[in-house]
Order: sequence, then structure tokens, then C-alpha cells
Amino acid sequence: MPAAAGGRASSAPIMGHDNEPTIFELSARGRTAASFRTTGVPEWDAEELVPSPHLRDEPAAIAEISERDLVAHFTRLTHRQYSVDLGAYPLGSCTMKYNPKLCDDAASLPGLTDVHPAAPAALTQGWMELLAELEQALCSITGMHAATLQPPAGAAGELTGLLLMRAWHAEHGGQRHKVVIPDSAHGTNPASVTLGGYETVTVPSDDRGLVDVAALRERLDDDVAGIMLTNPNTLGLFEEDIAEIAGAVHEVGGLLYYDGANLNAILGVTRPGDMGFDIVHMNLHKTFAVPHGGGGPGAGPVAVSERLAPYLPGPRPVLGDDGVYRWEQPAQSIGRVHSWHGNALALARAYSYILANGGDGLRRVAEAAVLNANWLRTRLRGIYDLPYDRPAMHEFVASTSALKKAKGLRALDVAKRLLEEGFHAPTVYFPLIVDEALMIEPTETESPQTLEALGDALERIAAGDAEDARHAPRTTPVGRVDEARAARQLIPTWDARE
Amino acid sequence: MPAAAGGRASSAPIMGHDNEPTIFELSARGRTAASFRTTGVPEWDAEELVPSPHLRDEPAAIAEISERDLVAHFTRLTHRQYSVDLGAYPLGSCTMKYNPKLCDDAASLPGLTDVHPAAPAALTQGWMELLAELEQALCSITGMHAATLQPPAGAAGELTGLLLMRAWHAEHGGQRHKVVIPDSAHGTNPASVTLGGYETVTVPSDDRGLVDVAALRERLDDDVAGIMLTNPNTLGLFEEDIAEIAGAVHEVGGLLYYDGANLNAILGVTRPGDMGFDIVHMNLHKTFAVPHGGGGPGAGPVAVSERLAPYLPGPRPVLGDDGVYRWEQPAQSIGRVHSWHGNALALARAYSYILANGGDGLRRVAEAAVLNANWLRTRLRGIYDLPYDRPAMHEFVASTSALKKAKGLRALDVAKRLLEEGFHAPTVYFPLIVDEALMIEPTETESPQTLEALGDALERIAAGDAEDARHAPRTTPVGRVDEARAARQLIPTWDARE
Amino acid sequence: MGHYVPHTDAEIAQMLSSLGLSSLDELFETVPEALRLAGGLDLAPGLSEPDTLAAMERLADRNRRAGRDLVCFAGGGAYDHEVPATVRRVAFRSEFVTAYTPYQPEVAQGVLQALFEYQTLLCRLTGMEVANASLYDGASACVEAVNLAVAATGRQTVFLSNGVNPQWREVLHTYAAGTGHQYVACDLAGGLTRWPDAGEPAALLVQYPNYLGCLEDLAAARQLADRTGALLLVAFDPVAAGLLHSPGHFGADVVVGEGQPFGTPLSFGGPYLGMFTCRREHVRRLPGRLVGETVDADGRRAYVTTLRTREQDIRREKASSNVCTNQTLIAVAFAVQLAWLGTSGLRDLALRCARGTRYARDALLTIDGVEPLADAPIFREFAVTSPVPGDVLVERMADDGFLAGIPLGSEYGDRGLLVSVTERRTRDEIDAFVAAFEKVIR
Amino acid sequence: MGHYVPHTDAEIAQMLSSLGLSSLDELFETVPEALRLAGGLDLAPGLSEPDTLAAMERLADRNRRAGRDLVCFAGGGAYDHEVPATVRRVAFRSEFVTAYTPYQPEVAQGVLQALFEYQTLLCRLTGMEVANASLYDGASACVEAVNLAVAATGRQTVFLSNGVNPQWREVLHTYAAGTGHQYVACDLAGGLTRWPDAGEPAALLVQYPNYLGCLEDLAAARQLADRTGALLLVAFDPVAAGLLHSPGHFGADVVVGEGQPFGTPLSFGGPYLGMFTCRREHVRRLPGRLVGETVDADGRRAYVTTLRTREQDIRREKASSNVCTNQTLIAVAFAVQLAWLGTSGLRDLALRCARGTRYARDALLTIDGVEPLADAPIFREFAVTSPVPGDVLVERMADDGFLAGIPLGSEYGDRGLLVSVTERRTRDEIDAFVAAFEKVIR
Ligand SMILES: Cc1ncc(COP(=O)(O)O)c(C=O)c1O
Ligand SMILES: Cc1ncc(COP(=O)(O)O)c(C=O)c1O
Repeated sequence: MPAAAGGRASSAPIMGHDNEPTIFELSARGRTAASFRTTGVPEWDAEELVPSPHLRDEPAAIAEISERDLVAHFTRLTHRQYSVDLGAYPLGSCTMKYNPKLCDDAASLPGLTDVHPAAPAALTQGWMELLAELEQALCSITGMHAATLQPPAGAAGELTGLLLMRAWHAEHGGQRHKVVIPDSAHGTNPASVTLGGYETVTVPSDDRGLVDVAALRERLDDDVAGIMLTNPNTLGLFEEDIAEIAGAVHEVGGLLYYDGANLNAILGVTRPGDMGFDIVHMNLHKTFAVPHGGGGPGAGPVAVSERLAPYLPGPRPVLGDDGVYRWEQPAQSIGRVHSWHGNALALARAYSYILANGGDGLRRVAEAAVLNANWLRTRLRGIYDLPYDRPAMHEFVASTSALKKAKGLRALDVAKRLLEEGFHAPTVYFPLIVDEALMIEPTETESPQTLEALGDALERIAAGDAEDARHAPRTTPVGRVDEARAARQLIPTWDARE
Repeated sequence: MPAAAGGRASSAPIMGHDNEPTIFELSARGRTAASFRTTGVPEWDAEELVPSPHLRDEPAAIAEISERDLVAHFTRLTHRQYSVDLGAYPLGSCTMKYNPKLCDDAASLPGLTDVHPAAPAALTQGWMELLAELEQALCSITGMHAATLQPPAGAAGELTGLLLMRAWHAEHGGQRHKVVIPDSAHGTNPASVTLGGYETVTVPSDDRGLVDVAALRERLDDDVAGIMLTNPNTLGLFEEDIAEIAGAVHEVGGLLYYDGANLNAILGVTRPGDMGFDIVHMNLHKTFAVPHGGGGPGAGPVAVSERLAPYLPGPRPVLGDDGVYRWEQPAQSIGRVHSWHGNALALARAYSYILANGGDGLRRVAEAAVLNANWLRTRLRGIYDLPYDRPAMHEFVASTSALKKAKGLRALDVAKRLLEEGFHAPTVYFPLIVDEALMIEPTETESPQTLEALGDALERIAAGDAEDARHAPRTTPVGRVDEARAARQLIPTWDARE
Repeated sequence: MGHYVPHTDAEIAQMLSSLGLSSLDELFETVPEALRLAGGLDLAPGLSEPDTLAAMERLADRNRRAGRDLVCFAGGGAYDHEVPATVRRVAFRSEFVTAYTPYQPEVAQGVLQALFEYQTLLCRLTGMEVANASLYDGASACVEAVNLAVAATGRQTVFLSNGVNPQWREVLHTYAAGTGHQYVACDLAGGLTRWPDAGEPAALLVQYPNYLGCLEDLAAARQLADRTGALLLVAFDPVAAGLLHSPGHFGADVVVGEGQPFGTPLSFGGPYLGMFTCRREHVRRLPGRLVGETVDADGRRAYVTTLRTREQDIRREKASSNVCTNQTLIAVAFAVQLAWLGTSGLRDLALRCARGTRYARDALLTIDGVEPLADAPIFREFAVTSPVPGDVLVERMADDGFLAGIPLGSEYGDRGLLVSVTERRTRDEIDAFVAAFEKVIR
Repeated sequence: MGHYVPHTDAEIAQMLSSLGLSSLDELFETVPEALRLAGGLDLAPGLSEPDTLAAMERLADRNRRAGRDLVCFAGGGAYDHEVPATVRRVAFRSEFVTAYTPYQPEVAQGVLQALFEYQTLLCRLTGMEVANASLYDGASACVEAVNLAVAATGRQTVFLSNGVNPQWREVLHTYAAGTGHQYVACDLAGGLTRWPDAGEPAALLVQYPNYLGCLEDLAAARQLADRTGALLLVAFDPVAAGLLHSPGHFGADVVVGEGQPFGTPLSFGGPYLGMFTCRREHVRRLPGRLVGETVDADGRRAYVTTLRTREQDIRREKASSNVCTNQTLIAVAFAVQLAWLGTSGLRDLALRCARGTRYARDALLTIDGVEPLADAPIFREFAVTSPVPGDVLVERMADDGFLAGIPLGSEYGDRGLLVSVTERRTRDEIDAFVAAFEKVIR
């Protein structure tokens, strides 16, 4: 009998801390859970269907497992996984807000899930109306003119935006080579700049934590295609000089790109379009409650000002005077950036979230997000360093640099201890300009009681023993994980083990 | 700010062993998750709608909690709960087999869930066909003539059966007063006998673990209304003398009642009807994969022989020659035993399970269930006492009586240690006729690998330290629970605490 | 065949040989030859999963759905309330769905705590002190209430209001055949129960609001109970707790009811939820499971089923009830739905039901030929009479896309129709309903 | 308004005062007056949850559904495969759905192990050694494959087969505007790629089976790659792994593809799954997340994202890719579906697709006027030409309840239709499809 670990809840921490075996260990030759529709189609042999040079003799080896063991395996894995539905997730820059169950229902309507993306417009008017209405709503929220929903994530939105920049400059005074980004920018920004065919020019932040406008002016010339900004920036601070910045960049013929990862902070309060931005991407999986799925799928629509609209990716759904939606390719479109129409079901989720909140609800979202962040910031004052202790927006950055000097308590250890306290950790060591950074974003869906509990836990940790913290976490499904070893002795698959 | 524990995953053992607060502790005045359809109905005040002697001034106090906290609370509770979907559940007499996800889908079809039970037959032909077909299928499986699907659980089926007995005797020689049950019977049997208006007469088991036929004959007379048997019995043994027993009971004009809790063992192998039983109840939540739901809902249909059919509860769905189903009341019906038509969605689940398995599949279920039980029984030979070490059916009873004498290892401690090993415990201290009983039912859905792991765990425990076992379990969300205190200082609600 | 049996043929052969057997048939050697089923079960062979689902869909499509096919105005113990995504997706997580009764509390705190919260919520709704972990349905809850009262008083006779759901009364009579309990049927006058003014009943059983939707005079019932030394048993609509005084407020001894309105779809009548609550003095006669708070070995708060000596598995023929498997999962859904509503949401829900009901009733009564069946005050349901018998009315209005209500039996005078309006019914739906009603009785 | 903000007004007031503020507006004092949005957003006020769902249902009802309204014969990178209850109910448990990228491995072993299993399964399907944790879709996987090849070879030009999904090629060209990559379009002859016989390409990119369903000659492509020092990049249909040799068998360097066929419904095109695998020698150029096995402090097996220095958050402008959020949840569903199939199920699935395709193709070709567009051997998809242009054909057959296929662009010669048959199509459906086809082109 093949050795397989059997059906004990070996992984579920509900019963001890054993590992969950892989499906390959649970596999037993000859088993399957599969079951197919009876079709009555003639049952030709493989040899009659596929010529021999192509026909494999052995089917690819998959795990062989019963439905019962399959369900138990993955259910046990979920008991080894933290999630928003289990508790607070103050992961800075990620906007881990609660994802309403209503949107799960909306995105699983068969009339949305069972539609082929290549079906002609006449058969998909509902989807096209949904997408067109969502483009509209996102434009109102950002103060832009037109949008594409194709980019499947924020980084894809960034690259799309940079390609729009290229297309624009190509037809307006010729190509430029540099894109400016602040030193506090998220890593996807410079990475996208490179893929966009540009060279990254970094502008430092000043002691306020904002773009150093003087330094920026020094870097601006007619070879600058544009600037990418996050506002509020990754320190959670609003770029107060944004109007001046926009003026300066536009003066040299550059374009302003808005990284919408932090849009949650300003919903209904102010709009990138009004700040002078030309291109905006949004992370629907942050601001508009599309769940993160353990790392996606998300959606990263891009909205632009009127002058850039002709360059948008296509096709886009457009409502005709006859009340019928058709697919149209913008005149000077840069082309497709997705196999089909983007992460459609994620878009449907976001649309249902916008409908449920409405204009008033979205502003309340921003208000509560900013209120929570500032309440927690002041709660931590005197306990952690607050390198930029000024009114924050939806998030703020604390630091353990003093605690590290004093007793060796590192941001990483605070993060691991917080896991033991029952909370997910904040983002650590980002932005790079802050030493021992703890980037904390409570989001608007956490109650004041949750904030109090989180503040108390962070205070306990700061007051606690640093040496002890180095051994945290101990109450989690596994203890502190050896990341160095993973890279040193790479085991990327089950089959790669000796 | 009201004290509430906040949003940490305080309960999820994934992050430590704190308690999950009650929803009442999470409650904060003024909060709600509720959201209603916009109706346009005039908004009269309460005072205009309800006369003052009835109108309450304050609404009943419920927890006041956000959707986010509500979801987190109950999700965390699920991380404190073992279940079949997490691992093996060898709980004797409970048939904790895997519940196919297919049946979840079948039972949540809107065409089944969104039907009012009082809707006229013309509008519910699908449901009526389903119920009629299920009655049919259950009759084929049990070898009976007609059935009622109304009883919502096994115990309700028992009482229904006993009332059928009464109704029968009332019209055949007048009322009788005694019902015989074996000393190995499940507690619901005698409890139902009392509610059926009968007096319980207990017949002992012989050294084979079977009904002592001689002792039975002594107890049989014309005041015996009938006998209730489980076959295989609660020791997991087939009542080999069933034909003789049936003859003897029928001789004195008594009826035979079959407690179907153990039907899983004989599907497609033999049938209660062929054994001579007159009345049969089934536990669809055991044999037919209706999930237990933490203690229900189940379904306990009752099938009877032809002579008892006229007494069945009603109304029953009957197919007319015109192909239309109608509700009909059996001629001498004992009347309703359920508010409506029984636990309809549970019945739909069971029907889909029967369709998917078919006659051949159901026999395979019994074969594998019996195979698993006997394999494990022999695996434990020499490790635990096997008071009745003979070919078992779907379950068997082991005992720690020798281990208790030897080193004080009790059945209860074995059960608690098994939790630490990642398995659910067997049923303990039942049946009552076995000292320190461990009643083990692996079910057919556990793989040989799971049986091996379970056998190994049970062997480790028997070999382990008994004193240590008294402190088990330690790796569970809570440790050994003080049951005595719960009864001594009764706290039945949150509001009853001081 | 046998999708859900994981064993491969090789494994089966191996296991058999380890048992010294050469075929699966030999596993059944203890089954007398004569009793073995030759030729297998008389059932169709197993279907594949997609084929099975298709077969179930065919059946589902033969029903007219409330919501999509029919606008529902039927109640009578089964109400068309919203069950939000939150409740469906949380209450039916597989740990709740696939657990057994919590016999091992150390690994069942999830179900146990959810039940403890359910018990607390139910007591708050009913104004009682103890609740059990659920019974089967409204009918079985009434049966158990009567059993408790009989045991508590040593009396056999119960005054039974005709305002109690007729199907529940049927079930009471069915079970009385075994227990020998006697029922004195108490007529309605103007929609309210007329009690005998004397007697020695074990209990009075009354529904609030009653089957016709009318608000019974519980204070008067309490007085009669006091005069006669009987217990007051009240079947209660949990939605009413949003607007009406609880039965506890009027001094009820036992409060039961049908819990379907919170968290359970219409479901063709089941699984539903039998609510059972009583005063603490009766706790040792409580039927079924009871969850209590206690501590674990380390003194941490924990929950466990308690006062188990009442139950069948221990007390056997002397048990307070025979109930074992109950409706736990439905109780959990009830608790989740109620917590979803919260205090203000519960009141809002009750108000919306009452408003829609008032609006529909006023409109129907403007149609001539349509008369109120009772004039007592109502809450969320009402009865009318019309020139057309209720059953004919319902059949005809189905063609217009309405489930018009529930035809009333002759005991309520003929041509009666019971109409219920929930928070889901819009003004437009009600107007269309009234128009169709008028058309149909012309 | 703001259903999902838990704060009560009292709490807001309290929090504000603790911040020394008197209104929520003061929270935004750092936003210059001039930039503040007067009058709020130009959006409708929020809807209640039931109203929101009703609005979404209205939209959903405006689409014709595959399965209920249309029998689907369309493929082209999006296939109508069964997604069983098991996969839907397990892969979408809320712990998987509402987790972020596993930055804290100690509390993310669920997602990490599922991804480790996904990576292993994907390598077994493709015959490669390393897989990443997913990319966006088939198109983005092709883009990243080209980026890897260009970085590995230092060459800019790629031989791009016209047998590659046209939309994916469109995306490749869109992104080339930034990277400056050059593509040499390679025509099809008889359905198979005609490669230039010389040149210095960074890579050859070919699809197997290709867009017309034909089985490309990967051995020949490998030879050309060897001759020219190029990498062989293959876009692979994972379903093909049940019957066809893996691209790894033919010596591919990088294998990508669209993972939708396993575990993801048609979903109007997304979210889908970009599969990415390569030989181990390229692992340091791998785009996106990679999960590796390691141990925890106590030496217990654990999983973690590794070789992080490739990634944008650390390497920034020098990163191997800009991808951050990917399609993890879809990868988990892919793994669950594949494990559900198992080894025999995968072969069975592939066989059923191939059989239905053969049956449909043979039948269509008996209709006169219908000609094969390519004669090369096929697997689960095929192209035909007919007197009626593809788009007209599709529109007309929709009236008969079929989604007939995908009209082919002029590059494949006009009047082409791409037809795909999955395991879900019955003989009756195919027969009816063929009959309707014949009727429509008459
Ligand atoms: C500031 C910022 N910009 C860009 C991104 C990239 O977005 P995505 O992960 O959706 O590609 C993120 C998300 O991590 C971010 O926080
Ligand atoms: C042998 C036996 N009889 C009867 C019953 C009672 O069935 P139910 O719990 O469905 O009322 C059970 C279930 O525990 C049982 O095991």
C-alpha cells in the first residue's frame, strides 16, 4: 500500500502543529475524483485521434487523490492561512479592507460568469454596459476623461500608462528618455519605467516627507517624459505642493502619472484630475474591495485626460445612439494590454462595491480610513518613532530605530510578535527611505475597538523583551521561517527535492 | 468607547490560543450590518401600526456588530471546530462519512430553495416528483412497501414508527403495552418507547453480542406490541438469528421495528424487509451523506410493509394517471408528524446522493465500510480488548478495560489523546453493555492510508503513559473541559453570567 | 460507480487478503444466505456528477420559484425574508456543516459557542431565561412544550387555542396518541381566543401573533393560567420581537416557535428550526441539548453541552425527550442572521413587515366583496374573505405571477385567504397584487 | 451610505476630539483648499445591498449565458469546461480569497503550500523544472517569456508564429513599444508555422496546439532554435498534457500558456491565469513570485516566497519584471481542479475533448461548402471555412441557441470559423449544432 499520511487533521492547528502533507504524499496510484458528463460521443482510442509523434504514452503524472482527501487537504491548508476574514490586516500600502460578501454574490451571478469573452456584442450587452458604466464611475472618482479596464493589476496599469506617455510624446515633439520618481516610490514604479523604455530619475523627499520641489526642478528638462507620483505618498502624506509640481512638469512638456494605490485616502475629497494628473491607475483590489486572493487577481484600470483618450488600449465598449453597445478601438490606440477585456469578474465586484457605496459612501470610506490612521498614529506617539509625525492620510509610517538602538528591537521582530498577538503584521522596511519602517494602514473597515486592541498590542510589544521577540512567532502554524535557506538551497517543486 | 475585543484573530488557533469573545462582547451600541430592499411602502410609525398594549418601547437587544466583525467572529469560530472536511471522524454509530460537495450544489438550486411549502401542487411538481421518487428509492433499498419522509431525524422516525404500531394494534386485537428492546440499544429507542405510550422491556445480549433469543422468547406475550432492533446492532454485529426473532415476535402478534442508524453496513447486501421487519426508519444524515451540521438537520424517513401503509403520516405525494402529482392522505393516517413535508432540502441532498451512487454504488459503499471496519478491528487486535472479536459489519467496539486495570488508561483518555493525534475520537461508553467502550466506525470514505494512520495513532496511545493521557488534549483550541462545573454552576446564556 | 469510495481495486485486494478473505462477499458471511439480496438493488446505476446535477436541475425547473416566477404573499409559518450573502457564506462554512453534535468539546468550541450565542439571542427575543440548542420545527417545539407542562403539573389536559397553526395542532394530536394528552380546542372570536373560564389544565397554548395574524391578549391568558394553576405556553414569531412585547413580558412559562424567518429560505418547508425557551425553574425538564459556559483545565472560558442527565442517551426511558439530532446548523444561521440585523435592524425589519402588511390590507379591503376575516389588531399577516374560495384564488393568481397566500380551512369560515407581507415586497408589487386580486374575483 | 464603515457617529465624534478635531473635514487639512472637491462625487447615492444585487442581476440578465442560453462551441483561449462543486467550494474558501500576497510566511502556509503544489503540477504538465506563482493571462505570460529570452540572449528579435493567439500577439506588439523588441511574423502553411531558415533570433515563440488547433512540429522548431542559438518558447494548452507530449519533451526552454481551462469559468475573459515555466538555468530571470520549500526555526517543513532579489520591490528598475499582484487565487483553483482530475482524469478529459472535436469536425465537413481551413492534425479545436463569413454565421446561429465559434481574422483567409468542443458537449448537442450550421449557410 503506498505510504500516504492519511486523513488526520494533521495540519489544522486546531489539533496540533504537524505539517500538512503535500497532495503528492497523499496520492495513491489509481485514484481520482473526476466525473464527467455522459455525452454519447463515439469513444475513439487516443491512437485514432492523435498522430504518434505527438501522442504521449504515459499521461502526465498528477496527484491521484479521492475527493474526500482533496477537500480535507485544501480545507486544512485554509486553517494554516491568515486572512482579512479572520482579523485585522494593517498591511501598509495594501488597503486590506473587508471585502463585502455582497460582492461575492454579484461576481458569481451565472449571467456574468458563464459568458464567453469572444461572444459578439449582441449577446453580451449586460457585460458591456457594466464595463462602460464602471469606466464612467472611475472617471468621476478620479476626475479624468476616459479609461481602460484592461490592465489586470496596478503594475500592468503603470506600464500601460507609460506606454500612453510614449505614444503621446511620439506625436508631440518626439520621444523623451527620462521618467522621474520619488525615492519613496513603490518598486513597481521603477520596474515599469524600465519596461516602458525609460530611464528612472529619482527625486529625493524633503524633511517633510514630501517631494523636494527644488530638487525636482533641477531634474526637469525637455528629456523628461513625465513623473510618477503616489498621492498621498507611501509615507501616507499628501503631496501638498502637487499643484506646483504639476505646473513645473507640464512646463517642460512632461506628463503626470498618478499611482492610485493610495486612492482610498481621497475618495470624494479630491481628485487626481483636479491635481493636474494626466494618467491615473487604480488598484481595484485595494480601494474598491476586490479581495486580494493571496496575491491576486486584482484589476488596475487606467484613466486619462481628454488629450490622451485617443491612445487608450482597445477595444472599449461604447454606447451608440441606438442604445446598443459596440466595441470600438480608440483612434491612435496603443493596442491591447490583456488577452480579453481585463479581469472582468474583479471589475464586476468593484462595480457592485461602487453601487452599494455611492458617492456619499465612498467619501465616508476615505474619512474613516484617514480617521483610523491618525487615531492610531497618535496612539503610538512616544512608543514608536514617528519620523514624519504630521497629519497623515489613510496610513502612516512608524519606526523602531530608537528601540533598535535602545534594545535591539527590529521592525521585523515587531512584525513577528504582532502575529502572536493575533494581528497580521504591518508592511515592514518600506518605504526604503525610513529606517526600520513599520507602514501601518488600518483601513476604514476596522472598528475603534479593533484599533484600540491593535494599539495595545503594539505598545506591549515595544515594552517587551527584544531577545524574546527574535524568536517570535511561536503560536503560528510554523515558527520563524528560514528564508535564507530557501534561496540558498532552492526547492521550487516537490520533484526537485532529493 | 464601549469595550469590545476588536478584530484580532484572537480565537483562531492559527495565532495563539486566546478565546474568541462572544458577539455580545464585540457589540457596540448603534452598529448594524443590516440592509434592506427599497420598497416605496408608506413609512408609518410603529404607534400607527401596533396598539400600545402590544407595542414594546425598546426593541429586543441583539448584538450590535458590523458585517466585518460578524464575518470575522464566525469565521474564527470555524477555526475552533473540527469537522469531516478537516479529517477522519470515526465516531461509532454516527456514520461520519464524507459529504459530497455535489450534494451541496444540488440542495442549493434556487428551484428547490425558493419554493413555499404551502404552494399548491400545480406549482411544485418538481418537489413532489423528487419526494415521491425518494420514497420509492428508500423502499427499494429497505425492501419495504411505502414510506413517509416527514420525520426530521431518527428519533422522530422511531416515535412515528411506534405510533404506527399503536394505530395498527388499535385495529387488530386492541392495544398492547410493552415494547422489547435489547440492552445494547441506543438511548433514543427507550425514550421513544415511552413517548409512544409503551413500557420498555429490555432483552439481554448473549455472549456473542447478539440478542439472547431464549431470553427474548421468555419476554414475548400478547401484550408485546413489538420489538425495536438495530441490525447490525450497536456492537456492529449482524443479528444472525433475525429470521427466528422475526418469527417469534410475529407469532405473538408483535411488529418488528428496524432502527436504520446502521443501514450503511448492508446497502445492497440485505434488506430489513427481507429480514421480516414491518417498520424501518433511516437516518439520511448517516447512510445517505446528509451532513450532520454540528447536530442536525437530518432526516429520518420511515418505510413500512404493505399492511401498515394505510397508517402512514400524510399528506404524501402521489402520481396520478394523468402524470400529475397530488397530495393524498393515507386512509387511516396517524396524521402529520412535521409542520410541512419534512426536512426537504436534506431529502434533496440524499436523493442526489442516491442518484450519483445508484444501486451498484450503494453496495460498494457497504462493502468498503465493512472492509474498513474489519481491517481496523484486526489492526487493533492485541492492543485493545475486543470483547466481541468476530467479523464485524461497518463498525466494531473495542475496550480499554484491560489497559485500565493495567495502567489506568480509560476510554475517555484515549479519546482525548486521539484529538491530539489529529483525529476525532470514537464514540465512548456506548453501548452500555461494554466496559470502557470505544465504538469505532471508520466509514467507507476513509482511505486505507487513513486507516493505517489511525491504527498507528491508537497503538501509540495504548502504549503511551496513562497519567499523561489524563491531561490530554493540550494542542486543541481549549484543553480538557470541566463538564462537572458546567452542570454545577449552570450558565445557559451570556446574560446569566454574574 | 461508488464515486466516494476511495479504494482502488489493488487496495481492496490487499485489505481482503490481510483479512484472509478472497472476495468482498465474504465480508458478509454473518448475514444468513437466505437473507442475502440476489441481483442487487432495484435502482438505476449510478450517474456521473454532472449527470446527477442535470437530473436535479430538471426537477428544480419543474417548480415555480418565489422571487423569479412568483411574487410571494404566502406566510403561515414560512416567510419570504431576505437571507443576505453574509449569512449564507458564513453560517454554512464546512466546519459548521460537516461536524457532528459536539461530543468532544475541546474540538467543538466553534459550534458550542455559536449555540451559546444562539441560546442567548433567543432568550432576549422571547424574554425567557433558558433556551435549548434547537428542536425540529414549530410543531415539534409545541409538542415538547406540552410535554414539559404535563410533566411539571402532573395534569393531562391542555387548552389549545384554534389560533395556533393548524398543522402544528395536527402534529400535537398525532403525538397525543402516544402520550395520552387531552386537548380542549378553544375557538376564536373576532380573531382572538375565547378560553374556557374554568378547568384544571396543565397548560394554555396560544400563538402570538396567531395564525390569522391577530395579536392575542396574553395578559388575559396569563391571568387564566394563574387562576387554574396552568403553565402559559406561547408560540411566538421571532420577527415580532422587533415591535411587540415578548411573551416573557406577559409572564409566559415556555415560549416556542418556528425559527425559519431568520436565516432560512422557504426551502419547501424544511429544514426549519424549532425554537424552545423557558423559565429557569424548568431547566431540568428542558428537552434536547443545552450548551453551558464553563472553563478548561487552564481556566480558560469554554463551552460544553450540559445537564446531560436529562437526555435520552443517559436517562433512556425516563428522558425529558427523545430528541438527539436536532437542527443545530439552522440555529447557527438564525444566530448569524440575527446578529446581522442587530438591535436596530430587527426593529427595522419588523416595522417594514408591518408597514407592507398594513398597506396591502388597506388596499385589499377597498375591493368590494373582500372582507376582513377578523377585526382584531394584526402585525405582519392577515386573513380576508372574498367571493372566490381561497384555493381557487391562489391557483388563478399564480397565472399572474403571484403566490397569493394560503387558503384557510373551513374552521375559519370558508373562502378565507391568509396573506403575509415581508420586508421584501415593494409598493409596486403590492399594487400589482391587489390589481390582480380584484381582476381574479370579478 | 457607507455600509462597510463600522463607526457610529458617537465613535467618530470621540475619535475626532481625541485628535483635537471638530469635524471630519479637518482630517484633510493637508489637502490644499483649491483641490478640495466641492459638492462631492458625481455618482448616484449608495444603494442598499438587495438593491445593489438587483442592479447587478439586471445586467447579468442582459447577457446570453453559455449553458442555459447558448451551447458553447467557442474556444480560442477560453474554454467551456466543467468546474465541479468540489473545486468551487474548496478553492474559494475565504482564507484563500481574502489573504494578501504571503509576506508573512508563518501565517501564510496555506497559500504558500497551495502555490508550491501548483508549481509542481505545472512543471509536470509542461515538462519544465521551475514555475512561478502565476502571471496575469496567456498574453502576459508570452510577454514575460520574450523578456526572459531577450535578457538571456542579449538579442532583440523574436520569430513569432502566426499560429500564436492573435490577441496575445497584439499584446506582445503593444509592450514591444516600450522594450523595443522586434518581431518577425512567421506565416502558417497548411496550419503549421513556416519558420525563416536563418537569422539571429533571441527566441522562437510558437503555440502548441496553435490557434487553429493544429499540432506544430516542435522538434523542427527546436532544431532551428539550436541552429540559431535561440530559445524555444512554447505557449501550451494545459489540457493537451493529457494526450500530447509536453513541450519539455521537445526541448522547450520556456513554456507558458493560458491556465483558464482548469478551474476557471468563461468569466467574460478574466480573471484567467498566466502559466509560466522554464528550465532551472533561467530561474534567476524568472518573473514574479516563486515559492520554495524550507524549514522553520524548529526544523519543520515550511514554504516561503524565494529568490526575492529578482523582484521589483528589491531590484526596482533592474527587476526581472514589474509584476507584483498576480493571479494567485486562480492558480490555487487550477491546482485544485487538476488534483480533482488526477492522472487518469486528465487523460480522460483530453480524450473526451479530442473525441468530441473529431466527431464535430467530421460531421461539419460532410456539409458541402464547408472546407477545412488547415489540414494539419488537430487536438481539440479546428478551423473551417464556409460560404458565410464567420461573424455572420455566429450571429445567425445564436438565434438557434449556439455560440458557433470564433470568427477568424483575414490573416487566416476570410470566412474562417474556429470551433472548439469540450468534454461537456453531448452527441445530441453536436448533431443539433451541425444541423443548424447547415441550415444557416444554405
Ligand atoms: C504604492 C503601490 N504602487 C503600485 C503597486 C502595484 O500594484 P499591483 O500589486 O496591483 O501590481 C502597489 C501594490 O503593492 C503599491 O502599494
Ligand atoms: C443506533 C441509533 N439509533 C437512533 C439514533 C437517533 O437518530 P437521530 O440522532 O437522527 O435522532 C442514532 C443516532 O445517534 C443512533 O446511532
